[in-house]
Amino acid sequence: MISLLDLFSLAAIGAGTFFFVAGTVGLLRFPDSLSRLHALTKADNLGLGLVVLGLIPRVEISLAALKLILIWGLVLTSGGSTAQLIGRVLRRGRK
Amino acid sequence: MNILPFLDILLASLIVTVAASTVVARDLFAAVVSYVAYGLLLAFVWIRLYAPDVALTEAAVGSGVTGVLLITAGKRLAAIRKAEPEAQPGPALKWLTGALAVLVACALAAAILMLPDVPPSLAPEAVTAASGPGAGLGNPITAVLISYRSFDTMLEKVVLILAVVGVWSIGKDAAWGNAPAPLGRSRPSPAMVFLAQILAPIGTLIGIHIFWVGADAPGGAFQGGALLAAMWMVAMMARFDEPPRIDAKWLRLGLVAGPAVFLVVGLAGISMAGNFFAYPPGFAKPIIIFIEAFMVLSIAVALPLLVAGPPSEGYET
Amino acid sequence: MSPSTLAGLVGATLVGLGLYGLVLHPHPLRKLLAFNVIGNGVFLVFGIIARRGAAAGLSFDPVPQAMVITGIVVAFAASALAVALILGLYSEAGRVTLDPDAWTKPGPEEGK
Amino acid sequence: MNELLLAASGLILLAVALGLARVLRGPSEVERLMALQLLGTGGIAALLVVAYATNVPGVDDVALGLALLAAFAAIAFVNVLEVEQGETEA
Repeated sequence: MISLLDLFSLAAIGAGTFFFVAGTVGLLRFPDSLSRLHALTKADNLGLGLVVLGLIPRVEISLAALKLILIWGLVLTSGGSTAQLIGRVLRRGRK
Repeated sequence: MNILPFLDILLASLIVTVAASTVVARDLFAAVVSYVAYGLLLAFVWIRLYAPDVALTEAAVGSGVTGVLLITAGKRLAAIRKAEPEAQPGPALKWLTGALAVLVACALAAAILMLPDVPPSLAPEAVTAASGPGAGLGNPITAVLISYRSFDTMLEKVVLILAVVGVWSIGKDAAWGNAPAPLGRSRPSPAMVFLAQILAPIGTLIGIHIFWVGADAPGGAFQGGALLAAMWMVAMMARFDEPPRIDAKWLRLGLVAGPAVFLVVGLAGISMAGNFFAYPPGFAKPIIIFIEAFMVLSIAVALPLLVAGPPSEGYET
Repeated sequence: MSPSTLAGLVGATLVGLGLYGLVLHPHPLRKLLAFNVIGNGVFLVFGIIARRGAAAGLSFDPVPQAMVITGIVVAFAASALAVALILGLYSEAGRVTLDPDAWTKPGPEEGK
Repeated sequence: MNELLLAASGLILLAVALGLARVLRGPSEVERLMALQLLGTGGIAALLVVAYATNVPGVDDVALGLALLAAFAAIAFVNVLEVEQGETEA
C-alpha cells in the first residue's frame, strides 16, 4: 500500500530524475557550449532539488532533513558560480 | 525483483569504462578529467562496500584535492602536448604489454575468487584493542587508526611532511624561503569571490563536524583535515589568503604538530601505561581526540602546500 | 555474485588497465594517472577483504579499511610530488618527454 | 517502494554517466568539465536516494563532502586559464 507521502516522494524524485536525464540529453545533443551549459545548470539545480524534496518526508530525524537542504544549497551555490565562471571563459573564447 | 545487483553491475561497468578512458584517451586533458570522474565513482563503490569512512576520504582527497592538483597540471601541460608529438610505442610492444596486463589482472581475479571461506582477519584483535585502550570510540576505524595501528598513522603524517619537503626542494635555490605562486588570479572574478565567501565558512564548519563525529560515526581526522584543506584552497583561489612563505614559523610548526604530538603522547604512554602508544585507561578518548586535533591541523596545512607547489621566485610576500 | 566479489574483480581489471597505460604511455602525467588507476585497483581488492571480515561480528573489518584511508592520503602525497617534478621539468626545459633520445636532439627552446 | 527508488537512482546514474561521453568527445575542455560537474551532482542525488532506500549509515556526510567539493575541478581550471591569459579582464 502506497501512502500519500510515498506518492509525493515518488513524484518529486521522478521529476528530479527527469531533469537529470534531460540535462544529459542537452549536454550531449545541444549544438554549442553555452546552451550545453544551460542544460547542465537545470539538471544541477532542479534535478538535485527535486530529489532532495522527495527525500525529506522519508527522513526520521529533522536534523537529517536540514543536512539534505544544506547539501542542496551547497550544490546550488557552487553550480551557479561555476556556471558564471565557465560562461565568462566561453564568452571570452568567442571574442 | 531486486534491483540492487543491477545497480552494482552498472557502477562496476562505469568504473571500468572511465578507467579505460583515463588510460586510452587521446587528449591529455580528457584523460585527466576521466581520472577525476573515476575518483568520484570510486567513492560510490566504497559506499556500496559499507565503507563510508573510505568513501569520505576518497571524495575529499582522491577526487576533490587531487582533482585540483591534476586539472591544474593537466591544463598547463596540455598546451605543449600538441607542439611536441611523442614517439608512440610499436604494435609488438603494445601486444606484449596488453598480454602482460591481462595476465596480471586474471591472476589477481583468480586469487580473489579463491579466497578462503573463513577469511583470516585482524578484526577480533582490533576490536579487543579498540575496546581496551581505545575505549569509548564508537567508530572502530578511528580506534584502529589511532590505537591499534597508531604507528602507521603517525608515519603516514611523516610521509606527508617528507612530500612537502620534496615539493619545496624542487624550486630554485634562489627562491628558497619564498611563498609558492598564488593559486588564483590577481583580480578574482566576482563569482569566484562569492563562492569562496559562502563555501569557506560553511565548509570549515563541516570539516570540524566531520572530524568531531569521527570518534563515533564515519569521519575523522583525515576526512575533516582534507575538507579544511580544501576550504583553505578555496580561500586562496579567491585571494582572501595567500600561500604562506615556506620559512614561516607557524607553518612549519603546524606541519610537524600532528606527528610530534602523536610521538610525545606515545612516549608518555611508556611511563603512564607501561607501553609505547598505550593510553591510560579512562583517558583514552580525550587523549585520542587531542592527538587527532593536531593531526587535522597538520593535514589541513600539508595538503594545500602540496597543491601550491614549490616556492616561486616572483612572489616575495 | 556478491557485491564484494564484483568489486574485487573490478579491482583486478583496474590493475590490468593501469599497468597497460603505465608501460605504454610516453607522457609522464599519463603514466602518473595510470599508476593511480593501479593504486585504486589495489585499494578495492583491499576493500573486499575488509568486507569479508564481516564474519568477525562486525559489518566490516576495520583494519584494511583504516589502511586504505592511510593509503589514499599517501597516494595523494606521492602524486603531488610527481606533479611538482613534472611541472618543474616543464619550466626548466619547456618539455616533459621521458624519451632519452629526444633530449640529445635540440629542444624547442634551444632550437629557436 | 524502495525498488522504485533504486530504479530512479540507477536511471540518474546511468544518465549522468552517458553524459561522460562529453569527456572524450569534447570538443573543448569546458565541455569535458561540464560532464564532470553533471556526474558530481547526479552522483550526489543517486547516492542520497540509494542511502535512503537501503539505510546505509553515514552516507549523508559523504554527500555533504561531495557537495562541498562539487565545484573544485571547474574553479581550478578557470584559475589556470585566467592566469595564463594575462589577467586582462576585470
